[in-house]
Amino acid sequence: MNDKRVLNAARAVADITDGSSIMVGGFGEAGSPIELIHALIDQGATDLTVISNNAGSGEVGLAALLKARRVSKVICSFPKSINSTVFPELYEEGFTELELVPQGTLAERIRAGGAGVPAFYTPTAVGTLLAEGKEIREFNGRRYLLEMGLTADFSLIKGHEADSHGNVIYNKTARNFAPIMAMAANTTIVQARKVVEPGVIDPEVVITPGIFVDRVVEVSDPAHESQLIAAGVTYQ
Amino acid sequence: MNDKRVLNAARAVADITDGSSIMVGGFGEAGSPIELIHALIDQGATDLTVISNNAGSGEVGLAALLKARRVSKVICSFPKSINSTVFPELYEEGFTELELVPQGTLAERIRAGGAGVPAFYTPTAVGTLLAEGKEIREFNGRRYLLEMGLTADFSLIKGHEADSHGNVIYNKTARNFAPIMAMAANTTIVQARKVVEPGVIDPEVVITPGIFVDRVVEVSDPAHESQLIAAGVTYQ
Amino acid sequence: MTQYTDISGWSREQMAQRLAQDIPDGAYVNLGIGIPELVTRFVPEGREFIYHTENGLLGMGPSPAEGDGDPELINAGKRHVTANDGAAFFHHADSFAMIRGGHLDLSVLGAMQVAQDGDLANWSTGKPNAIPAVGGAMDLVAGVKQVFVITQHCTKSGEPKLVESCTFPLTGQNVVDRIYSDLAVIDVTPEGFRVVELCPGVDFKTVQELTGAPLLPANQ
Amino acid sequence: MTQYTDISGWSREQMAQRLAQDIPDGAYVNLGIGIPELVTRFVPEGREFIYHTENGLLGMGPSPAEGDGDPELINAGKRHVTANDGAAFFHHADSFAMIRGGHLDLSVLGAMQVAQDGDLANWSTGKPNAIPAVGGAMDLVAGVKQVFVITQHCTKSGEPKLVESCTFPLTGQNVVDRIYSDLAVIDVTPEGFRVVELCPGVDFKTVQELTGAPLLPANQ
Repeated sequence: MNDKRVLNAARAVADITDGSSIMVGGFGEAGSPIELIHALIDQGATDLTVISNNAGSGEVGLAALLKARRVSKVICSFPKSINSTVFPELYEEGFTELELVPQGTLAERIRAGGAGVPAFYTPTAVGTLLAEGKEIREFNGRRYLLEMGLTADFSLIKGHEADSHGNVIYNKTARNFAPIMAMAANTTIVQARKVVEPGVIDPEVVITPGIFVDRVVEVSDPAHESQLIAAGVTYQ
Repeated sequence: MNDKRVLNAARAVADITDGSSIMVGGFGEAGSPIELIHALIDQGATDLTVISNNAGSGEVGLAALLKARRVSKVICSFPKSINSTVFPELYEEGFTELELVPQGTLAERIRAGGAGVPAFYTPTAVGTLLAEGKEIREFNGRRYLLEMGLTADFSLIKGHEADSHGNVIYNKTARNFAPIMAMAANTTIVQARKVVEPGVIDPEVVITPGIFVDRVVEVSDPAHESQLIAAGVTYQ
Repeated sequence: MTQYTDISGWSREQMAQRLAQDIPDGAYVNLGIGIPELVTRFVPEGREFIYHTENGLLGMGPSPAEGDGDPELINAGKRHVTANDGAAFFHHADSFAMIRGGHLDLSVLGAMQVAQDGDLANWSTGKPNAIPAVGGAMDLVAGVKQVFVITQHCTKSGEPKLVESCTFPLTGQNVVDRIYSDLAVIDVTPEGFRVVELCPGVDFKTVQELTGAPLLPANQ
Repeated sequence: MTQYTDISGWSREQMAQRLAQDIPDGAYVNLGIGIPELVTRFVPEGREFIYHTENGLLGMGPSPAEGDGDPELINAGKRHVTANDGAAFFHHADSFAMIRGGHLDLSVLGAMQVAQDGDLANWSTGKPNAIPAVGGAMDLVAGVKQVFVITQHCTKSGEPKLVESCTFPLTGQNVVDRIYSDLAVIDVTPEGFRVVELCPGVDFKTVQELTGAPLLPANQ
């Protein structure tokens, strides 16, 4: 039967291997799947490539994964945040490599990866440092860059509610990268506040159809980065 | 103020000029904006290029627009249907030109047009007649075709409910091409069963955000092609 | 030589039933119009298939009772359908992202011709006056993980549909994985057509005679 | 020569207020972090602007009361916001489809430098040890119909920010349409910078002295 429920976060991330590429949903703390990330820290996989808009705050969630020296490369648009000291240190040390991608190009590359489009042209970043080494081509008198679709081995995302078929709805601006990351990974793992039976979520309001999701785990009271940081939590 | 309501279908389509390109939502009869199309027939614009998945049935809606000899070119994936005699006659006569596009390529070209992506690569149709004249390029050992984004002067689409800001929700599989066509046209015109005040539609369930919509007209009891055809209606 | 019309092979329902045996539990499946649609009647016990229809529905259910149809709830063949619990509606670009992006497990399609290298022709006779119509077939064969063809072994006039190379315009190159005909189940392998299973009462030699390219036997 | 620090130009609020006058009713607007955010305080009577924040909200409303913030309802600056009636949430690819596809009417951004041909530098000092971070700025300037820059006319140390050509790494080429500084409103034209309006009490000559490229007067 088509039941994608997994008992807990530890089991959901158990098969992530060293060297994996992992998309992590979230824009700042909104939509960051902290419990899945913490389970990944416990699990021990290392030499990871993380694709995420930011590089974490404080020493919880994504920043804690970085701090544990598990991430050899970050692909993101904005690695600096208030309270972000972990990534800068690892970057300066040369431990963690950075591929900086404009935010819209990052989103479109992920969406393309999920949609079977290997490459596309975009006007973003033409004539800038971030165009270096990239093919430029003119269409209708304007110059565009060739950008490649992006896929990953795993996506870790945070939903609001999910059903056992893997259909997901989100909460407000916590949606951000999650729907496209769900499309672009070989294995997509969703944590949701509530996991319900099929038929509970109206098919008209599903944002991520179940075909894009492999595992669903209920995390009924997820933490927020800012609250953990304010409480002085560091995860290790 | 941000009020996109228009009094009736006639006013909504009043400024469509001869030679315009027009995207028309719908997959078969589901989602076909019949009342807007009939208003366009009354309005008189001709030499139109129509971008739509099909070419109409019977002699109502899109087929009636064709029958009125207003369409010089159709861009679509499947111009044949049960009850479709109008397009075949115009095509054989040489009056209406056909650009045949695989359905997924058509959808992706429209989405690209709306998203500011001038061109993208796709595996669809490689090695077929529909690849003739198109650039082929290899990525990771597989061959892909270069396809161009598609935009139009107008989109005519059918929603279920819309608000005065232009936010739209759809009914079941009548959604089909509408959300991407709304993105890809210079002027998007929506007919909806009900037009409501801002705030009535939950922002979590909006499918087409208002930024993609220019005009909204209430058509409270829209006709369906099959019912009109069964009733022997021909529109002219 | 054996006449195709003389042979009593599998019925269309039996072909669909045989094909359904090979679909794993939980598979996401797109069924073409015609014989492929019969697959829904033969889901093996204990399995659940999730049907995708490219016009924007995942979790498609059976046809509604006569008169209960909603003209805005249809499948790719434009017939009235229903939505199962756990279904989702989406727009066409998302629907073909599922197809092109390799998210669907299986596409079941009819065929005019299948070549021994897996080329498929199923959209056009190529006749100069025919009105071409392609729909989503080229996207399905280019994107879906596995492509099964379900078809009569020969045309009504007895011409082989399994051939060395297609004479009709192609839908895709090297795309077919397996063929379910009324006479046999046949894999497309790097070595060419290989018989997986013969319809009871039909022998290899007969199938070979009715096939336009060499067949390899099952146990070779 | 005039010292920048000696001049009493428009305040940040006045700059934002002046800019807001030029935004038409019903405009879809994306506001960068910092001074651009002040624009929301000065919407002229009878007009309504619809704010887009690239992290997935159209129809962004004001900040909530202290303590009422939802960590899952934030803007691109990661501050708590609200959603107005008529708002819509969407994912990042759709959000940047709005930006890249030319659906937004206006992007208001800060600047490190603007060149006379409209080149903008606002994302990086280019220093070798700086950690680069670009966010959505390059997408905004490449896609949005009009780009307004709102900025102090000079740096804190008095260096002109309006220059012949940028020395900092570019955000985009030929993208800026108009600049609102504390001293003047200046258009970027094919002939270079053209003064549209001077801050009361500030004369053309002074602004020219504090600008790193030739200025054209308003009425030329």
